[in-house]
Amino acid sequence: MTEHLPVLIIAVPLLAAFVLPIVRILGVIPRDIFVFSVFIAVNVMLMSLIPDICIYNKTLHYVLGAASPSTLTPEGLAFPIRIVLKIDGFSLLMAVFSAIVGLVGFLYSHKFVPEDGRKNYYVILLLLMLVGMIGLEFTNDLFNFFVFLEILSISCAALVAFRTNQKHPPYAGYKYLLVSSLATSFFLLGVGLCYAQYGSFNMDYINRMLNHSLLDRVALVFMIIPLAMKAGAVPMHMWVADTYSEAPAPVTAMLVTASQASLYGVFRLSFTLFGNSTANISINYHTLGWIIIILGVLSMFIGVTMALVQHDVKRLMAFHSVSQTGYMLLGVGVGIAVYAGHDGGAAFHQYGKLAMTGGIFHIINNSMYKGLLFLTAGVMVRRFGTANLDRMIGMAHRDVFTTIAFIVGALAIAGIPPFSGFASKLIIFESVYHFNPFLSVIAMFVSVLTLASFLKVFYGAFLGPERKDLLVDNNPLPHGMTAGMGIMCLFILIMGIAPEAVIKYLIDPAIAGLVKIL
Amino acid sequence: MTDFFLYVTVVLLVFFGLSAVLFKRNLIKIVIALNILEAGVNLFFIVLAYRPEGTAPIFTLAPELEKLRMVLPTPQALILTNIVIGFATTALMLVFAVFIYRNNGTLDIRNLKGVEDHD
Amino acid sequence: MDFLNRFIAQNTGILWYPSLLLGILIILVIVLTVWGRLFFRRDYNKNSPQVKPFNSGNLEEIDYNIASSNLFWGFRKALESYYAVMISSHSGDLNDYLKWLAISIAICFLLIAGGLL
Amino acid sequence: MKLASFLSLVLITGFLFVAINKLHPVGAPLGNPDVLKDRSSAATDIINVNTMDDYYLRNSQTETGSNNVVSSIVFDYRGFDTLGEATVLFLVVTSISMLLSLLYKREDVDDYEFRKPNEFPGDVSRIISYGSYLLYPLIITFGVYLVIHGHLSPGGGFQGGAVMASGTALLLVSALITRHVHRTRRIFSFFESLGLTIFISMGFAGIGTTFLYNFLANGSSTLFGRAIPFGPNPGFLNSGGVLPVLSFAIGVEVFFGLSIILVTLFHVARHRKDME
Amino acid sequence: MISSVLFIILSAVIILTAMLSLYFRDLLASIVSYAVMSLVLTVVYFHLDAPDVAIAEAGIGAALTISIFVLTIKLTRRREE
Repeated sequence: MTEHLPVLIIAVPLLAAFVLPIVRILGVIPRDIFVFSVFIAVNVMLMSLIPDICIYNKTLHYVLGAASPSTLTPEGLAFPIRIVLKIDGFSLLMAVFSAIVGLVGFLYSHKFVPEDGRKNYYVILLLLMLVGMIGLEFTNDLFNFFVFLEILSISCAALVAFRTNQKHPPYAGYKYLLVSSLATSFFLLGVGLCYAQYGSFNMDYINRMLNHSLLDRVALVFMIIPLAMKAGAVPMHMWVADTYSEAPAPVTAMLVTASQASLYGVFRLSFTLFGNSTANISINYHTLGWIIIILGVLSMFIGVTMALVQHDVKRLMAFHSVSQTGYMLLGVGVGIAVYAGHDGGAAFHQYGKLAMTGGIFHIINNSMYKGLLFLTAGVMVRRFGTANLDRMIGMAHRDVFTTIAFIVGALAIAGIPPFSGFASKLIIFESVYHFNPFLSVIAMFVSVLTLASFLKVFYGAFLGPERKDLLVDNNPLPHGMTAGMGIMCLFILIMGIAPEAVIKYLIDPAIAGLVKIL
Repeated sequence: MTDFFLYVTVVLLVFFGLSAVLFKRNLIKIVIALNILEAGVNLFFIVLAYRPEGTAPIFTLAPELEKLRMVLPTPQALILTNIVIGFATTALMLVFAVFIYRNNGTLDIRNLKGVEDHD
Repeated sequence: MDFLNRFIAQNTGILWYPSLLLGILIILVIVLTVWGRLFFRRDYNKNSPQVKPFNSGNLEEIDYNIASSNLFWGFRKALESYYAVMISSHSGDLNDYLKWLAISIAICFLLIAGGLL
Repeated sequence: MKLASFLSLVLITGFLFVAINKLHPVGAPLGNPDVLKDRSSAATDIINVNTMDDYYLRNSQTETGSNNVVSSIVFDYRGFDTLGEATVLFLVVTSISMLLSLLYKREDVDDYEFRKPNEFPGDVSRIISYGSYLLYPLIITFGVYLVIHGHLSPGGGFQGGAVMASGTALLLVSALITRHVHRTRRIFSFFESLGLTIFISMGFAGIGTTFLYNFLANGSSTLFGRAIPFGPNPGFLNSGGVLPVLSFAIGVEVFFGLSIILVTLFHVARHRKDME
Repeated sequence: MISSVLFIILSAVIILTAMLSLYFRDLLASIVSYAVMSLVLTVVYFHLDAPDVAIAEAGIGAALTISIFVLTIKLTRRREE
């Protein structure tokens, strides 16, 4: 049964989502137990894949509907004809952490979302968002990537607009869906151009047959820039702030991982589809690397400077996720820029590979501490009824656990040693310094501003005297919310204490999967 | 040369769809523009698959095997999926437009700030 | 010597074990608190007027808490022109958001496909 | 700033047009140009196999047992896309019923007394409501025909379901079923998830070899197992293997899903009109 | 040769109705012209030897999209302000 695991990870939550409208007749408790067991099953299945992919560096292929799961191409043909799921280090890494954030999101929203008639639909959409993320990271087929990108976008848009009776959430949902469907239409145009030239949708086959004509470069741009928009790179990042601040807190925590799934798409396309370092490349890899670096640096700076002046705590954290995306783009952009340098990859081995390690490690850290911060923001909004920082004061007196969770998240995002943000930021600073010292200086300055803005939130919401009049609801936190935040703190601490183990067992196989080592 | 004009149609549809999304003010008009963009992308795939002297890829009652030429089937299979996805996105965006009108009373982008960016 | 340490050791010359650092940090914190508890300001007691902030003259109870939003008002005022541009471009107008997608795609076309670079 | 966005629009369409022209000589065969240098005939003659499409045209009848190559691709070769597609539709139906359930509150539905069709003051004339009595069965039979003959003639689950859903739209417009419209939603959502579970359980049924494997096709003695020869043939109903079952499941799901969207939106619109 | 003349006419009609659909200020009129474009697109798909896509475009693209647009306009406003 184990060679069927790749498709089971996608099909089991899908079956659960389809059956849920019928299961809900049994009542609320059986439904919650059913969905919780599905989330746990997905996590367990993904964790069981870690040994043979990350330690023995295998890549799993699964051909859907063929006579046997691993017959990639039928006899005597050079091209695959069915949809192939390919799991290598990078996709498994992203899928594992998406599943963890999914589980935490479901735990958190157990009591956070009121139990009216809409909770069944909310849970279905949560499951399908998880399916969209994991499916996106497992397929090796371009059109299947488009379909899962569409599933992810629609479920995120519907969940963003969950509170339709308030003034702004429907407009935020509209913005998210407009941005996503425009991006997916452009992506489909790029897929059409690729298919027209090579007759197949399989990324590995197209990569083998690539001859870098003008058409491929047009297809490259049509595919990568819309995905960078969905990931929140700067010039196209403005929808991030409006959308994250209107969504309920657990949904925002999963939205961060959803935009990281499209960031995975950017890196997967620029490496597996368009990247072969050996051939004489007419796609100037240096240009592509520099474009991603500029996007990254702009994201970092504009994200954090805009965050510093915000009054709304969720908008502040949304701008921070834009600036953290900038770090990842910077890290991996440096890797791309030196990936196919004419010096035979010496620069790549010296610091390019390290920059990519830092970038990808930062993706994982960001999904952890950014999710935690949004969950604490959910507690703040629930306590004070408003997200405006000026009307929050003295929360530390009551919710000691939330305060500790916020401190862990804020120090991790600023990159303070014992927490996981420090390891990945240190690697990014060191390796980018070799590439271009000025970029590293900007990265450090932005890191300082990050700490400054979270100090502002800590001072505003947690410190100060205990004022009963500002308080909206004072009953203790339900266990689901504390359990969710606890899991996130646990992961941040573990990855902070032992970063070398995480790098050796999780990040290096991911780099091996992405980059065909020279 | 028969389908050169259809490629021109594809490019024009994409151009009009995109320019309307960027310049039009009404939310429902933007949804129509998005549908026009999707129609352009669908037409691109089908014109890609067209072969002048081919027939439809269906073997029931098709001409005999020697003279049988067929059009490419894969883009048509994908466009089936893309039409339904386009419809699904349109339906959801229109429901959002209904709620925007219900809560804010207007459908025009200029009056719908949607964000009190007080600084 | 695992990966990160080999890297750090080469450049900065100090051995860097996070678990070790954490241990030292905890010990330091414990020592400091115990020392502080014993020897710092012995004459402090909790519920005396010492706790009240010195309101320099006006005696009635005022709400002295500075609103958190103008914590960095200096930074905000210094970059006034930068923030004017930034706030106006984040104004929630959908057409302004999406025109940046068109502009970025056009620039990338010129850079990558147009062969400028 | 308007000029910059307009200029970039012109640039995007210009590059797209240049790329399309560089695509391949219009009407020429597909695939890597230097691989297919010697291709004389523009269209894919069904004998030698150079690209994926040639393979589909050459082998779809023997492997999936269906005459309609497009349906064999939609339901067998790329069945995972169709599963994703059915998820997208299910997703939109759930989110629309989630969002609109606020306007669809139980209590204001019950006290909302229904009127018989012919009492509507000037809403719908007698001709339309009785005309739709005649038209509705025809639409439903045409939809069912499309679903059942999906693997023989052009059509399939999506098109058949959409045609039947336009039948529901006709009923809504001609105000025939307003009397029971709010009770239908629960039944429709049950059938929709039933269709979807049939589809995905057919996928799981093939898990012995691989997910979505066509275990009924070509020679298996079951209902749809008849093996069909390569080349044009008059089309046999029990030949598609898994295809007719999947097409039926998708037809059920699309029909009931789209009917839920139409019924919910119509009910909210009708309810609001009466409030004014 | 007739097919290339036919394609020219149909392409012109598609482009015209698309422009009209975006030009009208009355949303109902723009939806009707979008429906005309969708139907002409169905004819084009039929002549491009894609019958499956023609039925899907007619069934979903023309019939159901238009009914959803009309229901939305009923719930919001008709003229574009």
